This record gives sequence, C-alpha cells and structure tokens, in this order.
Amino acid sequence: MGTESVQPSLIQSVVKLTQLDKLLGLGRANSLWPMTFGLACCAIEMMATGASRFDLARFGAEVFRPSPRQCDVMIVAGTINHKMAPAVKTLYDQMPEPKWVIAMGNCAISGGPFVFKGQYGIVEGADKFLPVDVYVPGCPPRPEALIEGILHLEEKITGSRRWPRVEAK
Amino acid sequence: MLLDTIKKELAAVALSTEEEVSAEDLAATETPETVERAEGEAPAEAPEGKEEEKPRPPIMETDYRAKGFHLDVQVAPDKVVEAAKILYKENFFIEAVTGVDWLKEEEFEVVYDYNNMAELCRVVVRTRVPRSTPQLPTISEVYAGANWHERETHDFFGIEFMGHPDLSPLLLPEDADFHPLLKDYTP
Amino acid sequence: MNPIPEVLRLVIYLTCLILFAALNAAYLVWVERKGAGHIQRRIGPKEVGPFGLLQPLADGIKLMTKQLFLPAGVDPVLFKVAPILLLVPAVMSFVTIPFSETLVARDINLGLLMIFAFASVNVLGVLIGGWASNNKYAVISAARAVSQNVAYEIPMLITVITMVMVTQTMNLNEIVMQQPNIFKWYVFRFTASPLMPVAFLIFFICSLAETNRAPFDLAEAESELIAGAYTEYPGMGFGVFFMGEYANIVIGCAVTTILFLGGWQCPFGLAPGWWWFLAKLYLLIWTVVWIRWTYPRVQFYALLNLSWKVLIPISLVNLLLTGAMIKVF
Amino acid sequence: MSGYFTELFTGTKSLAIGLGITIKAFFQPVVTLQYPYETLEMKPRFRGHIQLTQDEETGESKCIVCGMCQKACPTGCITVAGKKPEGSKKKALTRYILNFTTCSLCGQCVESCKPNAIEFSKDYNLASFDKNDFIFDLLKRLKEKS
Amino acid sequence: MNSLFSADGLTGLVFLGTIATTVVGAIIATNSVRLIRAVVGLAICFIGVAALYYFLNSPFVALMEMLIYVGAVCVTIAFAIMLAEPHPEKQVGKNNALAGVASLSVGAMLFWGLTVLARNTNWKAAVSVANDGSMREVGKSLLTTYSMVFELISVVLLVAIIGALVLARQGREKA
Amino acid sequence: MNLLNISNNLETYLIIGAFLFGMGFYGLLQRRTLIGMLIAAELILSGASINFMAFNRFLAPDPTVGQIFTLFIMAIAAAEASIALSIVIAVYRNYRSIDTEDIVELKG
Amino acid sequence: MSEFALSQTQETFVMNLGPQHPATHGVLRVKLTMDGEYVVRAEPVLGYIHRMHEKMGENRTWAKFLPNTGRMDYLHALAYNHGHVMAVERAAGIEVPERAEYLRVITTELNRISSHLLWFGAFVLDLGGFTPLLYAFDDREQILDLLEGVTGSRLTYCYYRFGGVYNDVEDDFLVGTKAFISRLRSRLPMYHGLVTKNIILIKRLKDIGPIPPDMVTRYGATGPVARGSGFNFDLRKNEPYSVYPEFDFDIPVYTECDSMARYMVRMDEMEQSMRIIEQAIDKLPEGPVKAKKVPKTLKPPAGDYYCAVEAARGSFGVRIVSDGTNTPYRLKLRSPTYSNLSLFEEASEGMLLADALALMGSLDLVIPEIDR
Repeated sequence: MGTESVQPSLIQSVVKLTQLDKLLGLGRANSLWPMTFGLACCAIEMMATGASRFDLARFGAEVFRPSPRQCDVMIVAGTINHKMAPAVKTLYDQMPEPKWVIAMGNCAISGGPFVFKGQYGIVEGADKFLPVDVYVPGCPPRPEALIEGILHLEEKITGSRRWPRVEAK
Repeated sequence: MLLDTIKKELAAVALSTEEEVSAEDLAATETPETVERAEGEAPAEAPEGKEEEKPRPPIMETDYRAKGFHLDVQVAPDKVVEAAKILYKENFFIEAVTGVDWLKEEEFEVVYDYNNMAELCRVVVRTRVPRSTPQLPTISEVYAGANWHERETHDFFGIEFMGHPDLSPLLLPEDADFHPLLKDYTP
Repeated sequence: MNPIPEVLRLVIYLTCLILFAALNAAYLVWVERKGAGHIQRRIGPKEVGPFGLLQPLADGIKLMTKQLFLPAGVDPVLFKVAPILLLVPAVMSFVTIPFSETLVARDINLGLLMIFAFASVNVLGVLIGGWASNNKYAVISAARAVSQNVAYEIPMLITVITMVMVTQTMNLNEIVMQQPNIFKWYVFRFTASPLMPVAFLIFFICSLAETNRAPFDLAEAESELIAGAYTEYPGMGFGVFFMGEYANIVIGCAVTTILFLGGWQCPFGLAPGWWWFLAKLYLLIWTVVWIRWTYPRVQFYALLNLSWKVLIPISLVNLLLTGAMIKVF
Repeated sequence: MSGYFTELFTGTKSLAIGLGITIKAFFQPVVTLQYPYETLEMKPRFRGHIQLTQDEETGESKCIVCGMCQKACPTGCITVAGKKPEGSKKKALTRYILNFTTCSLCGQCVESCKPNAIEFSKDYNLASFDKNDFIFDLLKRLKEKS
Repeated sequence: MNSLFSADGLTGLVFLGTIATTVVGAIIATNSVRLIRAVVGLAICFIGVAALYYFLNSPFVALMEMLIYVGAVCVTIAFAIMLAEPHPEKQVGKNNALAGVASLSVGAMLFWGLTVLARNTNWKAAVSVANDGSMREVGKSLLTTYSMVFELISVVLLVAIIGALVLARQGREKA
Repeated sequence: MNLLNISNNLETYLIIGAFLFGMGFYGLLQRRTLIGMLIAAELILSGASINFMAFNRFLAPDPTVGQIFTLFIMAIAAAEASIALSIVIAVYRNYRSIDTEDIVELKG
Repeated sequence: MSEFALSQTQETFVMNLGPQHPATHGVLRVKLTMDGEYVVRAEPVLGYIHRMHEKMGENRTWAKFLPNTGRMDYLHALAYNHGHVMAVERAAGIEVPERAEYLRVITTELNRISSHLLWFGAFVLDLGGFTPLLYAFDDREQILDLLEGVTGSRLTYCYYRFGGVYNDVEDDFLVGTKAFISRLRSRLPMYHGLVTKNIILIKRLKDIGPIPPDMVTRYGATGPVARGSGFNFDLRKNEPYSVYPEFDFDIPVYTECDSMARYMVRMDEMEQSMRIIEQAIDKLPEGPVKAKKVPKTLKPPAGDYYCAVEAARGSFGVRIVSDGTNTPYRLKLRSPTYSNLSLFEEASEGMLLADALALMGSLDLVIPEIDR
C-alpha cells in the first residue's frame, strides 16, 4: 500500500460554519466508521463496545472497516511501540480526510504503565505523532468510556452534544 | 523412572569437575567473587544463598517443590546440542531458552528448559559463555522450536548461536543494534 | 403512436429506477444493520433519526464528502471505471423487471436473457477494480470473484434453461402471469418437475454466490483479504461499489421471485400488484441478510465442490427430468 | 454414493438448525444497555481512578502524608506533598496529584494506605479533548465535592 | 429533416453513440500499452457491437454477445492477464516505430479497401423474406437445417474445454 | 445523407465491420504479446460477425442464417479464447514471458 | 527444460499480512510468500507490541511487577497473575491459605471460560461468521461482571497477591457464579448447534491445518494445541499446583491433530472448567484469604526458580533468577503462544490462504503475550 502525505486538518482550516457545513458535520458525526485496528488489551474492550451489551451500532459507528481507506476514525487502542509506530502513521496517512483519532487507554495517551526510566520500546503516547482528538483514559477503559469518547468526538464535529451527560456516581 | 534414565544419559555430556572448563566455572561460583558481587547488589542475604550452592555438582537433582524443576545440568557450551539430542530422544520438549547476564562474572548463562509431556520431569540445562565472545552452537536443528527462543536471546543479550539460520531481530525493530536486557544497557 | 410520451416515459422510468436502486442500496444497508443487530440481540442503528432511519443519509453525506484521492500505484482510469462497470449493468437490469403488470420500464421478450447478459458483466467490474487497485489482497479477491462467478453461473444457467423449458417464454411478465396463485407458483409446480423446490434452492444459492454474499463472500472475506477488491477505494468509490452490490442482490432476489414465487401475483389470487412483488422481494432479501448473519464463510474448495459436485449434477438431473416430463405430459 | 446423500441431508439440516437459532434470537429481547440513557451502577469494588476519602467529622482528607501510596505505585503516578501546619504534630496534605494516564489500576496504593485515605472512585466514563484533564489534583477534587 | 427529439432522431443519436463506443473501444483495445486496459477497451467495443446487433433487429444475438463476449471472453482474458502480466516497461521499449507504422498502414489499407468495396458494390436486397428472424425461428433452424453444425460446434467446445484443461495443467506440472 | 438515419443503412455496418477488421489486423501485427494478439483476433472476428449480421438484416432471404452464423462464430471465439489463453498460461509458466520474441526457442 | 526456465519458474509473490490485519488478532505481521492462493512460506514477524515486560521485571520490586502480568495475556490475565505469584511464593517460601487457593482456582477458571468464549467468537469471526462472536461476548460479559465485582477490573486483573488474594469474595459472587454456570450450560448446546455442527464450519476445520505430534514436541507447543494432537498434557493434572488435585475433572484430548480437534478441545475445556468451579464453590473453606507472614519487602533467597501454570493457551512459565535483593535479577516469562506460533511457519506450508488463517485462528493467538 502506498503512502500519501495529506496535509493535516486541510479540510478543517477551509471550513467555515454554514448551514451546509452543519449538515455535513451532522452526517459525518453520525457515521463514524472506525478502523478494525486493535493493538493490545484495549482492543478487547473496543470489541466489547461493539458487542451486544453496549452496542456502538446505535450511533452508527459499528461499521468497523478493515481498510484504512474507508475509515473516518482511528481508535488507537493499546500500546504503540517503536516498531509499530511507522505502521500506525502509515495507516493514518492512508485514511482520507476528514479523519479523527481517538486515543483509547492509558498506553495510547501517554504510554501508560509501560513508561519507566530507561524504557527502550514504546512511544509515550499516540499524540507524539498523531493529532489525537479525544482521549479516553483507563486501563483499559470501560466500554461506556469509549462510547463517551465517540460522543465527545461527535460533539467536536457538530459543535453541540445531543446526548445527556452522565455523571458517575 | 524417566528422571533416573535421563540423569544417567545426561551425565555423559555434563560438565565434569576434573576438566579445566569446569574449574573455570567453579571459580565463577567461588565465594570471594560472589561476595564481591553481593557487595555491589545485595549485601545481606546473597552470600548465604550462594554458600549453599557452593559445591554445586554439574548434574544435580533439585528439590522440585522448592525450585520448580527436577534436574539441573551444567554443560560446556559445545555440548548443548548433544544434550538436546539426548533429551529429544526421550521425547522431551523445549519450553524456553533464555540468557542471564552475570555482569560481575563477565559471563552469560544460557538456560534451556525442557519438560516432558508423558511424565512430569523438568530438566534445566545451563551453560556459560564468556561475555566477550558470546558464542555457542544452536540447537534449532534438533528442536525447531528453539529457533525463535534463540533469536529472542540474541535480541536481548547479543548471544550468538552459531549455525542458526536467521539471527535477525525478532522482537526488536529490524534495525535494532542494542541488546536491552544486558545489565549495562542504557538507552 | 406518440413518440414523445414514450421518450418521457423511459426517462422517468430510468430516473425512478436509479432512485430505486440507490434507495434500495441505502435502506438495505439499514435493514442489514438493523437485522444483524436484532439477530445478535442488540439494537443496531437507533440514535440517528427515528429507528436510525436517517443512518443511510448520514453515511451517504459522509461518503460523498470524503476526500477523494487516488492511492499511490493504482491505474487511474480503470480505478474510476470499475465501480461504474459494476453499477451500470445492475441498474440496467432493472429495466425489464416487472413490478406489476404495467409497472415495467421495458417489457422485453428476452427479459430473462437480458438480465443474465448484464449480470455477467458485473464480475468484470470487480475484476478490473481489484486489478487496478494494485494491491495484492484486491487482486486475490478479484481472482476469487471470477472463479466463483464462473463456477456458479453454470448451475444457475442450467436452472434458468429448465425454467425456460417449463415456461416456454423469456418474458418476465408472461412468466409471472403463469403463476396466478400459490399452487401454481413454479416452486410448487410438481407437475412440471418434481424437483422444482430443489431448483428454487439451487437458483437462490447461485444468486447468493453470484452476488458474493455470505456464506459465499470469499471475494470480500474481511478476515482474510481486508476488504477484498474494494480495499483501496475511499469515499464514494466504495459507496458506488456498495450500491452496485446491493443492486445486484435486489436483482437476484427479484428474478427468484419472478421465476419461482409468482412475482406480483397474490398467493391467493386476490388483488395482484406491486405490493406483493415488493413483499416477496424483501422477504427474500431479508432471508439473504438472515443467512449472512448466521453462517461462517465457506472454504474455497468446499465452494467449488458445492457447485461442481452438488449443484451442477442436481440441476442437470432436473433439466433431464423436466425435459422428460414435458415430453411425456 | 449413500455417503453423498447423507452428507447432503445432514448438511442441509445443520444449516436449517443454524437459521433456527438466529431467528429465535431475532425475536428475543435485546440485551443492550443504552448507555447515555441507561447506566450501570458500578460495583462497590470497581476500580476507577483513586480519590481521597472524606473524614466524616472534619470533612477533610484522612491522609497522613506517609507516602506509602507513592512508594507502592509501580508506575509512579502519585505525587504527595504535605507540610506540618504550625502547632500541629501531624503533617497535613497540601497536594495530591494523580497522573491517571500512567495508572494501571493495580490497587496497590489503596492496599498500602493504612488510614484508608484513598479509595477507588466510580468514574468509569471519562473522556476528554485534553490529556491534561487526567492529571487530577485529588485534594482540589475533594474540596469541590464537599 | 427529422427533429432531434423525435423518436427517430433519438434513435439516430443513440446509434451514433453506439458507433462511437465501438470505435473508441476498438482503438483502446489495440493501442493501450497496458493489456488490462486493452481488455476494458475490448469490452467497451463489444458492448457497442451488441448495441449494433440490437439495431440489426436481433436482440437475441445482441444479448448473447454481451453474455459470451463481455461476460465470458473478456473476463477470461483479464483473468489470464492477471496470471501472466507482462512487464509494462518492457513492452514500451519494444514498440518499434517502424513496425508500428507498417502495421498501421496495413490495417488502414485493409479498412480503406473494404470500405471502398462496401460503398461501390451494388447490394441487392432479398426479394422475399422467409421469416421474421425471431428467436423462435433461429431455434428452429438450429435444430433442423443446422443441427449437424450445432452438434459439431458442441463437440468443438467440448474439445476446447478438455484441451484447455490439459494445456493449463501440463504447464503447471512442468513448473 | 441524414446523419440520424444511418442506422438503417447497410453500408454503415459494413464500414464499421471493416474498421474493426482493419483495427484487428493492425493490432495483430503491432502487438508483441500473445494476449494482445488474441484481443486483436477477437476484434477481427467481431468485424466478420457484424458483416454477417448486416447482410442478414438487409440482404438475406432467410434472416436466421446470419444470426446462426454469428452464434457459431461466438462459440468458436469462446473456444479459441479458452484454448489460446491456456496456451498463454502454459507458455508463461515455461518462459516467464508472453512476449512473442522471447518464445523463439521452441524447445520444451 | 532449460536452466533458465527452471530458475524462473517461481511464480510467487510476497504479501504482508499485517501488522494491521483483521485475522491476526492484533499486530502480528506475517510475511507470506504466496503462489496464487497457496502459501509457500508464512513467516511471522513479531515485536509490534513488544512491551519490555522482562526488562520491567528487572527494574521494579516483585510486587510492582504484578500489574504487568495481567497485561501480557489480557484474556486469561488471572493465570498469569497466578503464575507470577506462585513463582515468587515458591522462591520466598510463602504458604498460601486454602481459601485463597480456592478463590484463585474459581476466578482463574472463570477467566479461562471467558478467554475460551472470546477465542470461540474470534475464531468463528476469522471464518467469516459474525454472530457467534456477539453471542459469546454476551456470555462473556456475565463473567466480566462477576469478576469485576470481585477484582474491580474487567480485563487486566491484578487480583492475586503474594500469599493470597486482594480481597475476599461475597456470597453473591458465588451465587452469581452458579447462576452463570447453569446459564452457560444451557447456552453451549446453542453454540454447538449454530457453529460446531454446521456443515460449513466442519468443512473448514476438518482435516485442515494438521499439526502432527512430532511437530508439537519439536516446537514445544502446549495447551489445546498439544491436546488437539493427542497429547494428554495439562499442567493442572501433570504438575498439580494450587488445589487442583482436589477436583475431579477430565482433560479433553483429541487425536485428529486438525483445527477441528483444537476447536473441540477448547469447547470441552469450558465444560470441564465449569465442573471445577462448581466443585470449588461447594468445597470452599472458610478462613483468611491472605497469608499472615508476608514480609513488606520480599527478598527471596538467591537462586533460580521455575514455576508454570496452565493458562488458556498453554503452559505459562515464570523463571526467576533472584540474587537475594528486592528486585528480580532476571525474570523470564515463557509464554505458550510464542512456542505455539513458531510452528505456524512449518504447519502452514502449502495451504490455502483461508486455511492457513483458520489454522492461525485455531492456535488462539494473543499477540502481546507473544511479544511480551
């Protein structure tokens, strides 16, 4: 697969909020197709989010596409190490604009429990080389947290939140 | 008893106490050096632990309940293949190959864990190579599964397995030139 | 003869058909997702519009506004031609399908043949798309699609020939008119051949295989070939492929309905009309969805064996039997 | 030849059974928990990020700034600081920073805390646009709560 | 003068489109560097030819053309190209200018000659037509007058299938 | 001549047939690969078929003959294509090339 | 044939499966040399999720390594917890109270069922069936709820401690577990009807991906892979640890050596695990769940120790080399799938791509455990 360098946030910079863009935003926000891309433990929770109990499909985001060309959002679920980082970057580059990144789990946010002095293997956070839009912490996060992350992303795209906010008790 | 048979057979390849190699090996476990090492890292308890092991025979039945294995065999580096062949004949399978970096003694220890499916009998074969020239023959011809274990050991310690088909990094990036599990490794 | 209304009629019909194909593709995806959801005891799309009915709209908007780019290394011309090669024949096939006695764009005497002639083209679309993508997965997928299509075209055509022998016509409307009630549906017409239900099954299985639907979705095997021939298609290219695929499913099911299930005829002989046709059609499509979410994918050799060792012999036996029955009675 | 037909028959039957199972599931009620509208109550032992417990009498934290949690943490995500206020023997907590982004929720801090000053929160659905949101000042959170 | 919007006018337009399709398809089929494009050109050309058959009052043959040529022959050729793709860069180098000109002139001369022949001959239409040439009639003659040929053709096809299998298999064994 | 009325004219079809024939011939000479030559051959056959069909439509007393001939040509073309392609595959397996100039040494 | 032709007849091409590919369950990369649809050589390339567990083991105290064990094999995290704490307990000579051992067995077996359920779903997903995955997840969620009630996490448990477990369980956990077992018992026939007996699946698994017994020995494959090739080898019976000798259960062994055998082993194992749990709940003794005499800072005597447990994927071994300090001198983790996967290259030779992937699925890979 080839790589293309796509200027990041090319679309966002051009876009001004008009009625049409609002419609586009609504369309995009409600059809976030994630990539079938799991790295480690969090991937299992990502699968659990798509499973019957939590059902990511309600938000139209269950279409896990295995090919980056057809994806809108990359859920980085797990630790990225130095060997994997170029591949992740390639996959991100292969996604067509507009595209978003959710860093799921502590490893993707900052390296998580695998950060220690003198570590030689991992990238300390996906935001070191990807423009992360939403962070979902946890080790691993509960499926609700990932849904919350998707809702946050929709909030970011449309500018408002359609769903009630849930306060943890 | 499987344990007895294998002990008898392995005795042929085990490091014999008379040979020079073993003298060197014994020297490594002599008290003065151990103490020296212990001073560096573990002042209180290490010498006691080591002293029990001092007259360590090259082939030794161990207390399974305390150690987790039945037979502990020390061989010369060039005998690992023979040992592997003997064990293969008795239907042992290889569990793991790994290294230990004895920095103070300037030596690598390479440990082979064998186990048997029919009867519980864990055999540990260990050998020591100098840190400056870490070379020993591969057993991947006997045990195909050792291929990856040896590659991994090469990744982590830089120990070279002579005759190994492909020692390129397995777990580390393809272009990795460092050996992270060395005690003196700093990234 | 008044030519202008004829022209207008054609234009209106074509527009309607394209709309029908597009809407069908969009809402079949919805049906698929919703059906899959309930089969898996979850809800499926729900938040986007009532019952998630606006989900296809959102997907459409998104796909259309997705950045279009040509992945590196693809053949630019063929890459763009391929989705069209898949979609256009599929839409063309709609032309001759009778939704009711009068609701048909072009009542062609060779309707059945025409559908198969056009249906045989769409495999070229997959093949070219896969090849142009310059991606090994896509190429393998294209190769699979072709061998599968070739293998299943044979029993399908044999069954169709059998049906033509029985019906004595290739005009779809006439075929429908021969089946006024449930006892005269060809699927239960034991006087024509005792193996008619089997022929129906064979035809249905073949149309599943021809449209690359599960369990015959080897060409799009997600766990093996990423997204098969469509791996490199971003945005609307993928959308068009998808539409073409669903249009093909609709056609496959429509032909099955017409040949075996009495088309727009009512099962009890009452008030025939397009609603019966659509009801039967969607029931079949629902079966396709149901099957997809039940079975694992078949193995490649099992797929070919099924065709060569099971479907072709049985359909040949059926052909001979039908011929004999026609001769005798 | 008979094997051929037996296989054909059993195969078709197995396929029909499969269809029966899925259609039965289709008509069974869904098991989905509709998250933003319906929520689960977290189990008492649920491990969210840690938070400071409240002393029922004073409303202050029970922390005695012994630093055990900081020492026990495998990833070093806890930073505790305290000082002795004038005229008091015990140290008082001035800062309790939890860097949740490196936490592994092993529970060793809670286990090691003798005065039960920290506990697991029930925050199970965190998400944010900024990763610094997860570097919690637990003391501040405690004050906001009370 | 027929209006463009009358039925005849539209037919004429469609017919022009058909000719264009055929011609363009043929040009792509013979001139593209990459063989896969040539196949697509061939498919386009065949679609045009099928439409021509339709204009020649023979929808049956037109549909058969689609089914056999586009659906089978083109797919088979494309499939063969996938199995044995020549290196395109090598092909470019081999395109000898002189040979190209020579073959072009041969082709052009043939075209010219046939065209002249077609235009200058005085074609005589048949006085009476035996039947309407419908599919039913075609079928009848296939099984009566031309039954021998029909059988022979089926034998040829059978031999072709077996021969193709044997050839393809042999190559595989050697490899 | 009315450009919109040429569909009812024998010569049109003959010229198209001649064009396809000429193109096919040109392709046959110019192409260096077996598959390319096969494609050109298919064009020649098409040209012939068009002629048959055209004569059938405009001149023949029995309008089934041309159609039957065309059908036979199709069958032959299909057989030819399958045989030729299997030869191509076999040749490719042996020579790693379907270029006609590479296949001069005719030994197994 | 001429020499030229001979050297040129390799009709192969190289294809990269992964590191992002749906069938590799994570970030395994397989360098495939293919001849059309056939696999000529499939060389796994590891290390895309290498997380330095062994290096971390040398860097932190024995206790601080605990969270790592749950993150290696996140599907059967408790077995890895178990392996590590048992190895350290063996080295430091800590006795574990009986109730704690029972709790360990109950939770680890529950976890094993959840692991097998996920494998079942993911395996059928590899074969193209999507729905069984979600049914399996439905059941798995019940287990996760139960375990979350005890351990506080859903996946990466850190529940066992040296000398016991983190906390005691309540009665509702035991009641819930029993209820779950009766639920799963009624669900398993459904799985068999939907998947096991399905002709399509049988065609895809029967006689596909054979792993002959000698290959198992040469590569050191363990767990269901070995048991599917006729080896009656399960550490719970062969090297009885914890309180497993107290229970009456069988080791499912199949001698067909194909993917179906491995599939059946795992399906049967779930039933056996349920038996174990039931017995353990019935026999669960009262008492403390943590040993009294566990020193604050552990300093096991110098020497090396080995300890292995039967994880869902095979035998997981921990080799500790202690130098008497509060951190390990060397911590070697022997992960079962590492050995199991290493035979893939040999076993998949000459297979169809789809079959090779079925074989890979039947090995039940968890990549972070391979890469460690």
